[in-house]
Amino acid sequence: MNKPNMEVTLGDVKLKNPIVTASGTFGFGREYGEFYDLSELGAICVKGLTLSPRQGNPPPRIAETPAGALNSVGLQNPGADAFILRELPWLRGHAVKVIANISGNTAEEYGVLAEKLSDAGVDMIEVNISCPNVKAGGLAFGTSPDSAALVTRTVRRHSRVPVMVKLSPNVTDITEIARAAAGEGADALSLINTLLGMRIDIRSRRPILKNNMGGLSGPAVFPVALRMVWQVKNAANLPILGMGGVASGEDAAEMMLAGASAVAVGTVCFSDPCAPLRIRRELEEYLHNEGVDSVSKLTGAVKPW
Amino acid sequence: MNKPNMEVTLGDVKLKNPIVTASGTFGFGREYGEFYDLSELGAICVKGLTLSPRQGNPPPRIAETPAGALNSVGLQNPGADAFILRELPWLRGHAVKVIANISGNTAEEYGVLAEKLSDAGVDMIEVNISCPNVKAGGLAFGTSPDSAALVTRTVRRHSRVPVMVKLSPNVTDITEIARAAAGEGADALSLINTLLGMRIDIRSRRPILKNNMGGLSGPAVFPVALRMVWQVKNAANLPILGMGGVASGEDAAEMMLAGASAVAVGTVCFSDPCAPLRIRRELEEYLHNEGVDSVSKLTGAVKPW
Amino acid sequence: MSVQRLCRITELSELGGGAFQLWFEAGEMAGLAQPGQFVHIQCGKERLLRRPISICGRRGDELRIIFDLRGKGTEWLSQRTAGECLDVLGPLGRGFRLAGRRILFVGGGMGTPPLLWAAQSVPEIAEAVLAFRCADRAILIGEFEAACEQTHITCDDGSLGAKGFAHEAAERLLAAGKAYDGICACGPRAMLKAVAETAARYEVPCQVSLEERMGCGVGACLVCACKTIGADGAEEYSHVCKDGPVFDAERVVWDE
Amino acid sequence: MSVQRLCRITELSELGGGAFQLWFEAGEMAGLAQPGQFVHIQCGKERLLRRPISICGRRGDELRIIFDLRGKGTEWLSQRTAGECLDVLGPLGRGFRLAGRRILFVGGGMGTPPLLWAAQSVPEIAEAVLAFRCADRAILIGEFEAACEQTHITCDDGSLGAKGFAHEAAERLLAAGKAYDGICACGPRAMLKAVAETAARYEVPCQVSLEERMGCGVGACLVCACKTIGADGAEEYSHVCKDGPVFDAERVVWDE
Ligand SMILES: Cc1cc2nc3c(=O)[nH]c(=O)nc-3n(C[C@H](O)[C@H](O)[C@H](O)COP(=O)(O)OP(=O)(O)OC[C@H]3O[C@@H](n4cnc5c(N)ncnc54)[C@H](O)[C@@H]3O)c2cc1C
Ligand SMILES: Cc1cc2nc3c(=O)[nH]c(=O)nc-3n(C[C@H](O)[C@H](O)[C@H](O)COP(=O)(O)OP(=O)(O)OC[C@H]3O[C@@H](n4cnc5c(N)ncnc54)[C@H](O)[C@@H]3O)c2cc1C
Ligand SMILES: Cc1cc2nc3c(=O)[nH]c(=O)nc-3n(C[C@H](O)[C@H](O)[C@H](O)COP(=O)(O)O)c2cc1C
Ligand SMILES: Cc1cc2nc3c(=O)[nH]c(=O)nc-3n(C[C@H](O)[C@H](O)[C@H](O)COP(=O)(O)O)c2cc1C
Ligand code: FES
Ligand code: FES
Repeated sequence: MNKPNMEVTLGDVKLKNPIVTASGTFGFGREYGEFYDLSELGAICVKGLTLSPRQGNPPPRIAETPAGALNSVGLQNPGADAFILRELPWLRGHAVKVIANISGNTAEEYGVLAEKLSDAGVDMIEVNISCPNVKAGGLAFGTSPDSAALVTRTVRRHSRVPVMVKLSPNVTDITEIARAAAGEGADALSLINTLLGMRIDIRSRRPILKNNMGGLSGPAVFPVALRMVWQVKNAANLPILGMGGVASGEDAAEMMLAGASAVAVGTVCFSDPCAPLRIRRELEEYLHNEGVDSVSKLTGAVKPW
Repeated sequence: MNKPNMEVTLGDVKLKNPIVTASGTFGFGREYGEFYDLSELGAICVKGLTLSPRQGNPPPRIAETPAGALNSVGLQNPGADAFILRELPWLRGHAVKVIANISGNTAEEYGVLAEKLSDAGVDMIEVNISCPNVKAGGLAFGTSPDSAALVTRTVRRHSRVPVMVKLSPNVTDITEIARAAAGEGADALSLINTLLGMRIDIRSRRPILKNNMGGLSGPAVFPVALRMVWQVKNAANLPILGMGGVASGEDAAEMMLAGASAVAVGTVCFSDPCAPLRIRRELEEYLHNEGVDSVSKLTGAVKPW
Repeated sequence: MSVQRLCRITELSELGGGAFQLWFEAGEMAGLAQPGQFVHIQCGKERLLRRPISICGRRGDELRIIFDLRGKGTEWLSQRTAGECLDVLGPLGRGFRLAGRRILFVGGGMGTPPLLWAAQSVPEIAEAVLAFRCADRAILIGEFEAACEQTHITCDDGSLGAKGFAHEAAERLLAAGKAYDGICACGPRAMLKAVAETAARYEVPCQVSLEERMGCGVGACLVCACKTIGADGAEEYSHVCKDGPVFDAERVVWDE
Repeated sequence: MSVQRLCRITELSELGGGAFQLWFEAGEMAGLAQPGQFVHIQCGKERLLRRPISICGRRGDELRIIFDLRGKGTEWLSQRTAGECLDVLGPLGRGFRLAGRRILFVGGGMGTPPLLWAAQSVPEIAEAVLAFRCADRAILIGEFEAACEQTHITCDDGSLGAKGFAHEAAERLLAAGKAYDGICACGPRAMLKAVAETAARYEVPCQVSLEERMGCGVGACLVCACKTIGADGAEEYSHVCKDGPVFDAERVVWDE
């Protein structure tokens, strides 16, 4: 058999393969770009951007958990303008799609960000309505269908490129939020963002994170992410960027079978800097062994009981 | 220093130590009772009981996940009457508190169960409004404050013994449900039940669980459980039985610092049958090293930033 | 009774046919074990659940297991070295009842090992049918021949012994008028079902060893359910780890 | 430039004072490494995050680390044996700038090892102050004495060398009129702050090596924040793994 076709489409954006880097775990690509050629990736989703620069939360910002990690970075970033000026041109020098992840304090801010960044030439906007580490904006937008709809509508109106809405797992019914975003014209959905968690240092009796709580990611959350991808695929027939603990090609295959069109890799890069390429290779091997000629055939192909 | 005092009180029930077995992971005590003396435990929380016997869900009922497990047992149990007749007398032969975990299809069923079981002499009722593996009852009651309040009120009216309401983590805001239960006179709260999750066999393309989805437990969920215990302690000042992934004495100490008065141990018994006793011993060692003379002093002693 | 114990590995080797065999010092566990029972093994700290593997031999205080590479847990197990310790829980479950003047052991693939120890424990009355996918996958034939009065081999593709399935080989023996007091079978579920039907047709009592995914391994968590017919004739879920893994075939509900 | 590599352990031993030293074959990593940089080590499959440890020596293509038992990761590391392979990412971060006619290295406890290699790389101009909690915790004194022009020891409880803290010993030297072109300090944060203040008072440029909990170790995840004063004079969060671990003390905001 020939090499399987690895091309996928995510909300009208063509990716040469389904492996995407998860926002916030990959900076703007420069660091991991020293380990391998970024054009080997399907897409790069950059660190969450806001209108003004943000300092982020005080350290410690990370705590280890069983098969996972909590973080409370709090959207530290240089602001969208600095990104457009200093990072985007460099990224554009690589043959890889660029997804801008945006967070606003108000629906209007989301709109402004979408307009700026799509004008500046990113390939896709990922709307973060699910960051657990910031007070204004973030998670608050992602836990009610009404505000999710409002933000989606605003971004959709201001963006010239496809819009993907990133959902929070910290909700009773994620399909409700997914349907709200779909109803306002989202081109794709991405999930999951982190689960709210906590750790305490039992000697100092202090939370390990200075922010007390943080967002859980890594393999620990994989089964929750997979379940939500499957539920959302059944509820809103939009392309999905699936993420949450993907650590191997087999995990990526599982995500796609559950309904994802592409798969983002985040926390696991911390232990294996070349994880995205390894996962792509393992996924190719799986397709080869199973005799599947095109990776996109996996999407939603699970056969529930 | 003398041995630390391990006694705790959980909703007016005195436990000789804070280590409890989590419902559904410990049967009715007979099996693990062959490995050690059950009177070494603080309390035994028995397998979830229903009015009529239940067969449970078809197998496979378990799937492994990173640092966790999904289960879809579906409340297989012989029914409350059979429990009272065949299991309770045997359990009462041990110097250990017995907590009956109950699930109903309607609020009335919860009431009948509470009456039967408290009349039969259990020490406490744990009201399961959070089982993700059954269609009627279970989770549905635990995701809305109104139905949580209704069930709590009904059980409270019918029970002669303290009532503990077991909360689901599959909600947007667990404090809302906690306050609803507290408002209707719950004597204690227990959390967390399992997080809804899924796994897929990538060769057969079938969900591993015959029920498609199941409940995630084990160390993977520990940071989520800890966060919720802390949130609930701050929102509703009731005694808490904390659980979810506790695997060591240090984890138990963390749970108590976050706000738990006692700690339940579940999934980790599958890998270490003597885990509850090991955890109790490790907790004692921690108290000794820290110079804490009474375990109950840990409860809620975290100092948030 | 069962115990949890750190058990030193005394021998680990490839058996051919893709299978590995492992001997370990089992202490008091060895004396307690019966053919058909299993052990529940922790396969590395990074895997939460133990793996159930049938016990298939004993020498002194050592026990033997034989296993296939199925996934990450058995792969980890195959990479141990003699001298290392395993965290083992066992012996667990109900084994074979072995009595009568002649017992036919019918094993398929990785189902053959537990039957070997069963046959070795009643050598005078043991006869075996061993079924493999192909000659390359055959294991333990010499040891069965040494233990049994007679050993019949069959392969799906005819590459060794007769061509065909286990239940067909068993049926040939029954059809030829051989009398057995019991059949003990272990192997893939489809094979067990076919053997059980054959045994029922010839009215020979049949015991089968079932597999199911497990949690606790001791009967406390109820995850290892298999549908059976209860004392009252109604269908119910029994549990492979405690009520089994060996069940009377007539009680098993095959088509769940 | 940094690489990820499986590195064979060539030596692992207890150093006394509760510390362990480990040498590993680092291949091309060895040539790239500079004093003050660190490696990021995977400590067992059951731990998701790597552990940052300073590089504190080189011989040929081997690198050396010295570490304390802090928690599960360092415990795991201390239980390896020579011949095993470690998954190492490195060298990472910015090390010390070492130039001038005389540099004072001020190390506290487990902060001393990285300074040793720094001193060894400029032996003619190196002078050291080593501070320990007590004599039992003292490490590397002989090696410092061999590498430096002068080595001053101080202990919190006076059980070895002078009694007192690192910055007090440094201050005595400065007050006695000794001239240094720079101070390089590594140790607990409180010590670093005191040394930095002392250095500032005597107007000696000071570099400090900071610690923070890490994720990626390469600058991509932004978790290892430490507050510094930026080029524009405003406070900002820099990142220990990429902008550090060595910072100019005057840029560090000590009271976050
Ligand atoms: C009573 C009993 C006796 C067994 N005896 C043997 C034996 O003697 N030799 C042998 O090679 N195999 C035997 N098996 C099957 C063996 O348990 C599985 O091959 C093994 O658990 C696979 O683990 P893994 O990590 O390699 O595979 P993975 O697929 O990675 O395992 C993932 C999870 O699924 C479970 N699982 C996967 N397949 C099975 C299965 N067939 N049965 C039960 N759980 C499974 C694992 O235990 C684990 O929890 C027996 C099973 C049972 C129930
Ligand atoms: C740049 C740098 C260089 C270091 N050099 C050395 C050295 O040469 N020798 C030495 O003994 N130690 C050094 N440390 C500290 C070392 O990283 C920690 O002792 C180690 O990570 C503890 O891991 P653990 O699993 O044993 O402890 P645990 O407390 O179980 O670790 C839990 C988590 O917290 C992190 N963590 C805990 N303490 C620290 C800490 N002080 N700094 C950063 N992360 C921490 C761990 O990495 C892990 O993610 C250095 C730290 C940094 C940032
Ligand atoms: C350190 C860190 C920073 C993150 N920052 C962002 C962010 O800026 N915007 C966002 O949408 N998600 C952010 N996330 C969430 C990830 O993009 C991803 O949704 C999540 O980590 C789950 O995937 P994983 O388990 O593969 O890491 C961050 C995650 C981590 C670990
Ligand atoms: C196999 C299994 C069966 C369970 N059955 C019940 C049950 O009957 N009633 C209930 O309230 N919780 C049940 N639970 C949930 C546990 O009591 C507990 O809330 C959860 O597993 C988290 O704790 P752990 O991580 O220590 O296992 C079950 C959990 C498992 C793993
Ligand atoms: S595995 Fe727990 S009951 Fe069988
Ligand atoms: S650890 Fe990721 S930026 Fe420093």
